[in-house]
Amino acid sequence: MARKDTPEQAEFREHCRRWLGENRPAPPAVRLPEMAIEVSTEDHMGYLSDWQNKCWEAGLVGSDYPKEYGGGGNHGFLRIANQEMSKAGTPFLINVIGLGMAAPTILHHGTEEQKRLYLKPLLAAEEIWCQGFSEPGAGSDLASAQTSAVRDGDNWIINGHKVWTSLATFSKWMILLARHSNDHKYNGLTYFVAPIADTPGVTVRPLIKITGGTGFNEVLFEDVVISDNMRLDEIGKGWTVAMTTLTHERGAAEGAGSGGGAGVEERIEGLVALAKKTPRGNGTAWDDPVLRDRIIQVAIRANGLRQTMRRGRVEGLIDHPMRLPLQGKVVMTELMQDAAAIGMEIAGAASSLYIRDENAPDQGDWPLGYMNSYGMTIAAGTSEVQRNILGERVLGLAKSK
Amino acid sequence: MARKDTPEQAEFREHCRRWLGENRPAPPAVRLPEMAIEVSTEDHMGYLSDWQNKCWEAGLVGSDYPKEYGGGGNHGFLRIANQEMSKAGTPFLINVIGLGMAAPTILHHGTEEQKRLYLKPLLAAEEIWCQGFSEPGAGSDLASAQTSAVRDGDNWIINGHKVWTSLATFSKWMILLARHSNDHKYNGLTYFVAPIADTPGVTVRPLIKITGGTGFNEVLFEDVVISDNMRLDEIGKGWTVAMTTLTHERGAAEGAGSGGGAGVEERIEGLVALAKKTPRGNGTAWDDPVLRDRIIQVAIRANGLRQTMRRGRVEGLIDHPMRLPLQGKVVMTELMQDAAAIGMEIAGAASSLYIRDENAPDQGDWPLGYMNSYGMTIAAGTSEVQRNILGERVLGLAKSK
Amino acid sequence: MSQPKDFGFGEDEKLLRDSARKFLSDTLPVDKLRKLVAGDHVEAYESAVQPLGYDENLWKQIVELGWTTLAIPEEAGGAGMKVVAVAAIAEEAGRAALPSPLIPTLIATAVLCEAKSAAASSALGRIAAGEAASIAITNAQGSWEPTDTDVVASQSGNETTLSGTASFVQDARKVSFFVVSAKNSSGIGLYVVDADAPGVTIRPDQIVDLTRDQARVEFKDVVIAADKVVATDGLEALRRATPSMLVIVAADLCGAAEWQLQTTAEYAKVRTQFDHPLGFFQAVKHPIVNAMIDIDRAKSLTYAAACEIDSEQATAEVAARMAKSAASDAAAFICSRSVQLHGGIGFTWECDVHIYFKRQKHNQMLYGDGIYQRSKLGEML
Amino acid sequence: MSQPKDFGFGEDEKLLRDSARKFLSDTLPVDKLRKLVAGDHVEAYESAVQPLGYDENLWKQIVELGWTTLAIPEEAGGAGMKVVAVAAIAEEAGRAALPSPLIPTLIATAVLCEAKSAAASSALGRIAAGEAASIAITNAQGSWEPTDTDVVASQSGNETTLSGTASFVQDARKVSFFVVSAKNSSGIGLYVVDADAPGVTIRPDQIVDLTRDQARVEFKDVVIAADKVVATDGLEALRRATPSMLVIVAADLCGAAEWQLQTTAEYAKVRTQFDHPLGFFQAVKHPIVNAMIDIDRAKSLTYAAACEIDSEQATAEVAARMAKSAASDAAAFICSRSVQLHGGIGFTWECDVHIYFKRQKHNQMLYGDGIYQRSKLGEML
Repeated sequence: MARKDTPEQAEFREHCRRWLGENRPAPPAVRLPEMAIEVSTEDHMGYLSDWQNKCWEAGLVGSDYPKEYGGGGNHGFLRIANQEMSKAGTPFLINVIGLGMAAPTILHHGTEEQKRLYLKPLLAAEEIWCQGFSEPGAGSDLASAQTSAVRDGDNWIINGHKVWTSLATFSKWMILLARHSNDHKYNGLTYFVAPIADTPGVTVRPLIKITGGTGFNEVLFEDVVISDNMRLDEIGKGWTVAMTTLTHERGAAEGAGSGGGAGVEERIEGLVALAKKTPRGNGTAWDDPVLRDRIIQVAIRANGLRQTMRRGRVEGLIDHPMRLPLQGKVVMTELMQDAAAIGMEIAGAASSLYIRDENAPDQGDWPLGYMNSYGMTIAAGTSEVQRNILGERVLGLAKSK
Repeated sequence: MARKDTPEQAEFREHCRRWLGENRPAPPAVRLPEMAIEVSTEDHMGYLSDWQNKCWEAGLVGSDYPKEYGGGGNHGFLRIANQEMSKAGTPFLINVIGLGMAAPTILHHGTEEQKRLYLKPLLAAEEIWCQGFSEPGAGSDLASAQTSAVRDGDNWIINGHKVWTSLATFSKWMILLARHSNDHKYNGLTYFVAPIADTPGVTVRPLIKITGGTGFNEVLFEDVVISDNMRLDEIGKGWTVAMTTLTHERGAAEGAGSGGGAGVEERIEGLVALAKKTPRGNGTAWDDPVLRDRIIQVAIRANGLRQTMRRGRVEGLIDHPMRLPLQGKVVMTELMQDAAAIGMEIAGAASSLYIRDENAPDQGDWPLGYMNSYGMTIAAGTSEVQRNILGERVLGLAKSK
Repeated sequence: MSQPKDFGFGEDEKLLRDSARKFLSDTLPVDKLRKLVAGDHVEAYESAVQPLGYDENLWKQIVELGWTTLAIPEEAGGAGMKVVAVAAIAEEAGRAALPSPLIPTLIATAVLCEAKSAAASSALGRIAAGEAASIAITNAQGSWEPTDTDVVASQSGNETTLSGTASFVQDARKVSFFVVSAKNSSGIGLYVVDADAPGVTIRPDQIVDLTRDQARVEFKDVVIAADKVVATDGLEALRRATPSMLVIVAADLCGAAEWQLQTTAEYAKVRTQFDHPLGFFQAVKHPIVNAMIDIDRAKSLTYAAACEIDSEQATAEVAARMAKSAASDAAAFICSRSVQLHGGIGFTWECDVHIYFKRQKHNQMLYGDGIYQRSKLGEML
Repeated sequence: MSQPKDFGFGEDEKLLRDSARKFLSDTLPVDKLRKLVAGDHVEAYESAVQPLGYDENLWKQIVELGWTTLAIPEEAGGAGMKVVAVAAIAEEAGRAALPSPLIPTLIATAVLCEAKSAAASSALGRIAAGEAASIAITNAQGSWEPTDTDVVASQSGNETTLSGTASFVQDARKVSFFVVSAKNSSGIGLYVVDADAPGVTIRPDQIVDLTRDQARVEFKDVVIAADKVVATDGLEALRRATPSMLVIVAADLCGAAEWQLQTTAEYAKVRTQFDHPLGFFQAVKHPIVNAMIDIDRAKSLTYAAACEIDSEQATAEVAARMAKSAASDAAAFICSRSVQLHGGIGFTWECDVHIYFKRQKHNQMLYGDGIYQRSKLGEML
């Protein structure tokens, strides 16, 4: 059954609509990237953290968090705020790792003091967060993390190398998975919130992507001292805490507060528009039945994804509680990838032209989007790992590893 | 470098051509099935064993086997005979398991007595052979065979259940993989040639295929006594001997003496012909660009397979000795499967019509062929197992099991 | 009309669906189904006329349960339920691979509902009273275009007669009347013809699918009474009914595909090779997961399309063609994998998977496969 | 002429190929390539004009080795070797992702060889003497049809002048002359235009591929001397040269794809996750195997097509389009898997796979991707 708004929720929805209608910010001088994790300039960062701050002030961010931690103290408001922001097409929320991963983890595993300390500046985008899970030797196999945390009185000494840390150059905090013991793969992990801005021993270096763009970073820890009160939950519970984080990360693929699924439908509309404007023979690429068949295949997948999200909320039409939610990430990211590949096929010769070429179709967005799509099918659990999870948790097949 | 015929080979090739031209048999009253392993009537069996016998008498079968075992005692003649039979489009050789699997295994592992006893009647199609490897619990994982062989003086007592034994109803002999010891998975296996016609304790039962057709059988052994001189190679060497058999089985997919690759090209020609004769809108299915694109995709794969077989004999253009030979089976069988599926799409509504319906396109061959294709992608090492073999033996990737 | 978020699938629909599922799993478990349709393989494929392989008693119970009258308006004696409820029932029929004239009767109902004439109401009344029906609108070439029919209606004074042959008529031997499309002076007319009317000959096809029958139905100067002329200009009714036809078959495809998925996953859990259950191997696990994703897409699109029909959206045809395309392709994939991943046993007559495989290949093509639906969509987008 | 079983790939061709492979792996190992084309990512994509990223000295050695004169007839100063030898060299260029005007020069040679005129011979002589060339025959829309050009040749008395712009000209900044197609009163003419001729402006594109350059070449009243008119009616020459053009790019695709395959397989051997090398997992192993199968098909078809051109088969165009279709699709697949299976590292600039990925995406589309080739084949079969 679809959730119906309660009277309070209906009122809040109305508030969101009105406020978003009245407060839509003017676009920035330079076009924003597609996603928060691609933001790489101070200008964009300033623009976007201002916007999130305003949204927070208006009660559209953190609406379901307790008031004492800077939230609105409501129930079921977050979903409404996200829906309305998505509909309004306002800019995405910049503190995406904070909102999607750090905040729920802190709320679930943090001490009272930690919740009071970290949540409000996070929601208000006063402090940006990043994630320190992946390492050069620990990609899909996160639990093999080797970054070490050695106890030293009331402190911990951190040494190691984290990679794929989006937003690290702008971040004050990192959620950090580290190894306090080599005796056990999983139980040897402990979870911290680590300060990384202006911290002695921390080096943040941008990683250059296949696209030539930045956005990802690597973060090196050399004898970095952090206080034991920055530990989240017990020593040895790091893997459990990380699972909380990852559960929310997967949900985040549905686009918590950041436009979300809209990206897919826009991509498909863009594909149809590209085909219709690209000359081919005496007509356009849209007149090529083979290309059109491919475009319609992805259009059907895009609509299927939308209807699956809708069905996911109809209790009577769900076969297994995790079956639809766990599909979102792999379905969306592979769809985006395939759509971009078809865009390149439509562009043909002109797919060679890149983002600074004045003749590039859609400003080079198709080759750019195609390359970027691999970030999505690799990060946050590769498509291969996602399929393991689906087979094992939903269909009950034997573990593959 | 392509092999060039020696003068002797050129003469033999000329002999083959002349003989095949002069001795092509009239077609049988009822159309032959596509493959030897589908033969299910006495009429077809008689017709085909007569044909193989004639070919043997003419020196076209067994040409490379030593004279003392009923062969021609030549070198490099087999390939020529197979090529010419394939070109001539004469009926397939019926004793396909014997020729492709039993004979090379006996030649390699048999005693002098065994070779003298078994090879000549096999080549002459006087005695038909079948294979007893698979069991209900041992499909892809052949080495887990449970059929037991218990030593009893100069004899062995066999108990067990073999499945997928093509031609078993017509066979005098079975190559049999059995377990003499449970102590070791691989070294516990021993290899026999077992008499199965009119043998006490042996029951042959036809298995009905998904198509409704027969051709496969299951063979039950209940306290069947066979002499120790029917053991091939040493006790405990069964797996090694089976590997010899399987190596030849894979090669057999290239069609030793039985038309072989021609099946693929005929399939594709049939597909184009079907599309061109199937009305669709104001034209034919061939005018549908999406269907045509699919047909041409399989046509390219078919030509690719042919050219790959050609390249496999050009030493300078081979990257790894097993890389092309090991591909043949999976590439051919999946191509046949996909082609048949496209045939059904072309036939559309009429793909529902089966082999005895007078209106069925091509006598129902497309749904029949599609269903039969799964026999090919499952038997003789499933496509999944073939891909493991390719990844492990050719590319050196870690074993998956 | 705006669309309900829950596709209009509320408590009533859930109750109906759950009870249908229970009824079918109780009365037609797969071993009973196998005996019914595949018990004797020689008879199934080798006898001159294929056996019907269906249980008339079970059919009577289904009629009594009211499944055939779901979509009939209350004024014509039906339950007047939504297409989403029809889809739910069709999905259960697919899940059970139910041999019966249920699907054709639901489709004939959709056509008759759109015709809105006295003859149509009268025919709906017959269905409401328990009769089964099937549409006869396809020509010998198997064209899915409603303009293509090989039947001609001639008018002579007040008398209408039909001549010609309708092909690919579903479950023709299980129904008591046909809704026939025929070329007439106004275009395409729709006529009710009793299966046993003089001049009607049913010529059964030999088909692959064991769970239904199919026939060419010949009409030789069949006289049509005035009260059986559903529409003299019936093309619009056929077009308006198309989304429902597609959704019903798509739902059947989804239900059967779900059975194939679960059965294959179950086999991958219990079958061990190389010291592991099959599902341990990603070459088995990942295709099954891909099949699940395909099926979920098809299911979501099917309910969305049903809901669009119910809420009278102009885009219902787009939605329905998307659903049929997705469902046809999902079925084709799980058909292929269900046999392949069952290995040797999957290739045998004794394994149940072939029964669904064959029904699905039939459904995949029926009223147009994925390529066909997408070519129609290309004209609409 | 009947076709040799070995594709005409004999001892000479093998020697040539083996020495080319050794030369490139010695002089342009992948770390050197990376420094050359991707050493500075800012420059690669952000400077106003992309750096050429090629080693002129290496190019001089290649010219001295005679790779550019392979296909030039002996009477025009070349080696007069077969297309199968050209394909072998192009495959090695692809394997090394060689940044150079080699591929365009081989293609220009194929066009000039077909033109069979004094001007063509003279231009071939220039290539034989060490100059590089590129064809300029594509319009702004990127049409691959030889009838489509945005350049016009006007005749005024004895003087021919060219005006207009050729787009998607490969390696335009590395060659000394272009073979330009232009509309004239007889249809499509072919003209030799020096890169530094008055009225010629080269406007570099910003492209994704780091291993080549591409430009629009503008012609403003460029005067063509009579001895540079390769053909006033050049359409047939372009058409006859098409199979060679396609085979050369297909061979480049195959060579680069083989590098991608081996590099990905190697990574799957050394990278460990979940206590196993990646290659243990069938979700990694099987896609790599599928890529290998695709690549082998493309390679076989490429050599077969080269051989058909050499043996002057009427079906050479069919064979060449099959080869380009298979090679484009094989490249698209291994591109996708090489990045995905390298995981996080595959997504970075520092990993070599993107250099090949980008060259391959360019090659995939060049002179038509798989869909395009198959649509042309559809007209021929």
